[in-house]
Amino acid sequence: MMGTLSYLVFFVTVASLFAIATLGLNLQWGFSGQFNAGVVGFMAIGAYTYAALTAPAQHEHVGGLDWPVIAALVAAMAVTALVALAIGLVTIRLRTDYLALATFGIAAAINHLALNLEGITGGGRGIAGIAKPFADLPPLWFGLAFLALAAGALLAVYLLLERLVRSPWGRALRAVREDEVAAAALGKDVDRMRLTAFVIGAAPMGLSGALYAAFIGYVSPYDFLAILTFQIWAMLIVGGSGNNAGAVLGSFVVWALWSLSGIVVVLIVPTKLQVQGGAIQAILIGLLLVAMLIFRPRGLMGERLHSSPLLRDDAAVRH
Amino acid sequence: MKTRFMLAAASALGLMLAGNAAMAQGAAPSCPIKLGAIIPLTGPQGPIGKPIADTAQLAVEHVNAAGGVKGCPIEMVLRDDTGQPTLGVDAARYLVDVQKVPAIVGVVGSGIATAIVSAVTTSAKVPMVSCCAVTPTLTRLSEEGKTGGYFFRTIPTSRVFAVAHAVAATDRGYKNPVVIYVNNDFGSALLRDLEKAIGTLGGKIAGAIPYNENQPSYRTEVNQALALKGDALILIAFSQDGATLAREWISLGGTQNLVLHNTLRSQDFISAVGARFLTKAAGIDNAQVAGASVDAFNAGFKAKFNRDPVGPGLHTVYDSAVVTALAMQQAATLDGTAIRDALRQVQDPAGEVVVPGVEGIKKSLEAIKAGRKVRYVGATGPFTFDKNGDVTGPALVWKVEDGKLVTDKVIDLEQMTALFKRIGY
Amino acid sequence: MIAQLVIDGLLTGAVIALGAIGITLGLAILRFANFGYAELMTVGGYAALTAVLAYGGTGAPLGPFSFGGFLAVALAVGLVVTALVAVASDVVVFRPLRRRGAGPLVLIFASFGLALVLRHVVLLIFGTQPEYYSREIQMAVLLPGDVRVMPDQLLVLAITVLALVALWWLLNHTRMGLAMRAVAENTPLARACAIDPEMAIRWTWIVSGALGALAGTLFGLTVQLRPEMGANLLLPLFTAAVLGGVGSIPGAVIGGLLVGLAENLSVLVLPTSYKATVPFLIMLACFLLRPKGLFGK
Amino acid sequence: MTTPLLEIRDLVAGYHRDLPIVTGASLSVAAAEVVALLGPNGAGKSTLMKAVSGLVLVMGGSIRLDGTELVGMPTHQAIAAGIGYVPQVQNVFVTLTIEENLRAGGFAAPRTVRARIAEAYERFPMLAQKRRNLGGELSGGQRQVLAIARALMTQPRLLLLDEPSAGLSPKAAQEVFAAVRGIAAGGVGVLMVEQNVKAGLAASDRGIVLVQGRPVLDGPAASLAGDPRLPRAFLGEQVFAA
Repeated sequence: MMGTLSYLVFFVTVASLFAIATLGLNLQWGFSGQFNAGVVGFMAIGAYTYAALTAPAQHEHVGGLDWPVIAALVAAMAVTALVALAIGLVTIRLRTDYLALATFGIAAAINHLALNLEGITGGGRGIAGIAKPFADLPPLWFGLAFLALAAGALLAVYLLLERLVRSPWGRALRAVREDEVAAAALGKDVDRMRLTAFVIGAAPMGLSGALYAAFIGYVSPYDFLAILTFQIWAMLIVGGSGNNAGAVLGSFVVWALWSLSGIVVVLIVPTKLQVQGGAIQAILIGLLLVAMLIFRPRGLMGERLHSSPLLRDDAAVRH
Repeated sequence: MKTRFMLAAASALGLMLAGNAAMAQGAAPSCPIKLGAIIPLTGPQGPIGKPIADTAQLAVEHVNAAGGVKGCPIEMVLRDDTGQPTLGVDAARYLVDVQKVPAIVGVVGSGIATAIVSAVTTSAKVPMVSCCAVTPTLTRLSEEGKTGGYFFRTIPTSRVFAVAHAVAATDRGYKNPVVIYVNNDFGSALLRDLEKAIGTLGGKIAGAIPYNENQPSYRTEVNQALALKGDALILIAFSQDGATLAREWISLGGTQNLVLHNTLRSQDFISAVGARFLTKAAGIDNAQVAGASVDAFNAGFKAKFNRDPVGPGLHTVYDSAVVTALAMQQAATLDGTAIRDALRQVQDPAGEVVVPGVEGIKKSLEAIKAGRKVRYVGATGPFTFDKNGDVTGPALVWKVEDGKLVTDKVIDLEQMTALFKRIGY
Repeated sequence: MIAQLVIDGLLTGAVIALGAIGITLGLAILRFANFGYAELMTVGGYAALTAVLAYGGTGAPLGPFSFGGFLAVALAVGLVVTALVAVASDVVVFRPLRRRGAGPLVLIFASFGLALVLRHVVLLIFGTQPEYYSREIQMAVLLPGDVRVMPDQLLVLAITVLALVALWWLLNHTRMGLAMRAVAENTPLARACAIDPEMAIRWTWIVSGALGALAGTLFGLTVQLRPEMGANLLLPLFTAAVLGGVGSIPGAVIGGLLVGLAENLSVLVLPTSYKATVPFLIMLACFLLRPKGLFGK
Repeated sequence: MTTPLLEIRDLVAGYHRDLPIVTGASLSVAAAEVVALLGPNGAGKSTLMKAVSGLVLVMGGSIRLDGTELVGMPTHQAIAAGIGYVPQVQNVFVTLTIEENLRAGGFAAPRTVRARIAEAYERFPMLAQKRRNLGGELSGGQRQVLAIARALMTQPRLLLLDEPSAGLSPKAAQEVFAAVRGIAAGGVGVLMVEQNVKAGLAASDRGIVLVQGRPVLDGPAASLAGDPRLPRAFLGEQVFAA
């Protein structure tokens, strides 16, 4: 039972880390309609910033700065937000599917940089020995303490974002999402609002990456592959975009399905056929997502704050 | 709305607990003894992962046919990491916490092995015996005491490969080989060691071109390498990319003086490239293919899969599973620390030499039970874990004759050690 | 060296161009960025492989080429199977979403999910090891200027040109082509012309599926077949389509060639390990300087 | 009046189920008759036209063309059933040539397309001259002509024109109206939305004024032009149907 508890603690910690990134994505997509297909790039920036600031010197140049954990976490968020600002200034005016392509490409480029900028990222060797908070505690206590940290961070991000989307700024943001032209006519500086949402949304992604680095103690380019972006998106869609509680719920459900389906494969598929199990797992997850989009488009929870339903059905008629 | 959230959350939790309950039923306290395995079955490393998983399963079958450990059969609990470290760590956590495996074998990707060592096995005090992770980062972590001595691997570090490549090239009189290498931790570490080794053995690398994995085509890289006009090509590449690179190199008129990495030691590679272009090719591997221990493994493999055991990681994963099983037999209790210490005890230089295969394993299990010391000489030949859990093993040079892989030369453990000294590693 | 890089760039660009046409048709007519499109290339390549395996090879090699005449039959099989898979994916996934009025981003996400499914179905059936239509290696022929080219590649170039001519004819001289162009420009007006947009959409899937199968087979012929081959080509394909301007077929072709050239020529100034980043850099530059693409309206 | 060609009864239509824009309209158009549909901005004129051609949601009522119910028919079927529709903006394909525009217009009847194109060229010689030009290269008036010619390709019995004179010079508008009269003379019923009340009524047989989604005035064009209730209706005052 202790083992199961320990695994549950681990599971909830990892899901919480994902949920933090999903909340950031929800601000970008759910509340301001920006399709960021490069979530993993922002997580990588957060993780590498944290790693570079806390890990001991290794390879040729990396590390030795020994920043305290909290300062490094804050710095990771700040650096991610800055990078997002630079990217946003370039991409903010793009139509949505181009934005998706641009961010998808940016994540790929960030991965290439991680692999090639050996002096900063350690290249393919990655960065090991990253500062883990509570590392001196016995394993189960470490797990619980880190869970508290992850859950605390999740709660803080959740509360801040909830406040933000309920503020007048948040309402204006949704107005922009629904009808850019109308919102612009009402005097809202649309580009600026979208850019702000993009940058604020990127910061939790950086935090998520940094906490992941702190949890595992090691980062490498292989941690930040495009599939992770897909996973985060799946979490948001399943949970219900435009709803912060939904984003959190979706993160837990999708991560449970993702890891659980691996366990189910172990349990029900004979060992001889298990090598095919991985493919079956991916197929099932793909089908689940598509089915979700078709049969339950608003996700498990859907959007709470109602916006004009007019545009959506208008589109339905036109098509 | 609140209720709906609670309901959904509760059902998610319920799903997980149901899974756990199902597992708990299967987890009888003593028999069978579980052995964790984490191997990529899908994703970019899937092609090499699948036969590795099959071979690990073969090792477990051999142990069970030999009577099992402490009278219990071993059950291998296999998880797919898909090449994603997050899933690798999750799999390790699950194996350690829920399945309560006392040891983990397999683990192919260096990034995944490092993440698991860093996040799970060291703190859980569960030994990991990797078959295939070659990264030097893990050696460094060991030296810094960050693995707690719970990390082992049966695959030699990149230096053994570097020496073998250098020997294969210089033996054939290549003075200016060009290197195409995979742009990752393994490739760049190997390149550094290789430059040193070839320099010592009387040659000089004409130039080295890195390539990124999973590109649609490698024509540019091949053209750049061709422009360096070396007298041979040392190809350090994984299986699929390696076939593409070798095909493009040959068809663009590159020299057929090839020195190939161990990941390309497979019939698939030969048939992908064509045996007639490989008559001058040489390759390297870390395994010793002569001697009773290797023959025993090869025979067992052939009996099961009806083909020769050629391919990366097959010999090493067999050894990682068997040596772990023997250590379990040796250890007083099935706890991680006891197994960690026992892993070295079953390599006692003064012990009775025991070998792979059902018969060999049966003998060793009985010897251990009787309290006698054993020295496991594995599918890769004799090997010994050093203080960092690394092995310096023998290596071999192979070539292709009549479309078949044959051994050209063996660099045994003594020669290897001498070469290490000469090169100054 | 430069001449070689230019030729290589054009040859890789030709396959990218074929795929990019499918993407650009999708962007113009289906109105979303189909991230699953590249998987249709994989499906097509493997469908042709299935035919080759069933026949026991491609037959005796034709002239200087690496393959025999049966590859033409296999290609036809690939075209049909892929077009069917493309239409089926529309019927099962995208049409219900369109009916519900889902935005383009939901469609994009659905295409991500579908890509995951298609890729792993291929993986499940064929395994992960690389496959070839013909294992014959052919020697490059030396052209003037110290340029080496393989006969297969020249054939690929010729087939690409033929496919483009056929596509041009289809779009400009058939009812289907007219319907597709009308829907691409102005769907409500097309409806006012009694053109059923659903029919145009179905034909778009068929045409782009067939083009994808052709690109996949040609890629398999000159490189190799792997379950992830489509996924690895996604970024260059989209770059070419965006560069050319959405909906512009000549644009997609030139975009494809430019991406191929830029990737290959980049090694003159950048280490090869950055080569894969080049399409992305082009895309970003294009977004900054000419958001509507080189040939956008 | 004989049996009307188009008969609309209690039509409720709009873009969203909860937000009807046409709120219970009844009107009719006879064969060979030109009817001007007038009214202030937002009265629902364009929405009513789109409802007839199946481009918006219909929540209630009926639309019959020669007795055939059109409600529930997808646009392309309504067109095939005898409706010709010229939208207000973007009413030609700018990336297609003139001839291709006409070909698209005749999509539902491929066998007669050749003959119809010849007819269109005869009726509008300008189109014949520019047959290989792109739609985007035409002037505003020429586009309107092309749009009407395109809508005639299926030989509709009822032609719906949404503001055919918008953005045109008075001279060009006159030419368009003349063409419309010629079409009606051939037996086609025409329902056209017009902003320009005077010119619209001058070109029509009858006028209907729509306010807040319902017709409030309906009468012969000549008498309606001088009706004092007309300007009041445009100002949104309560007026009652005669």
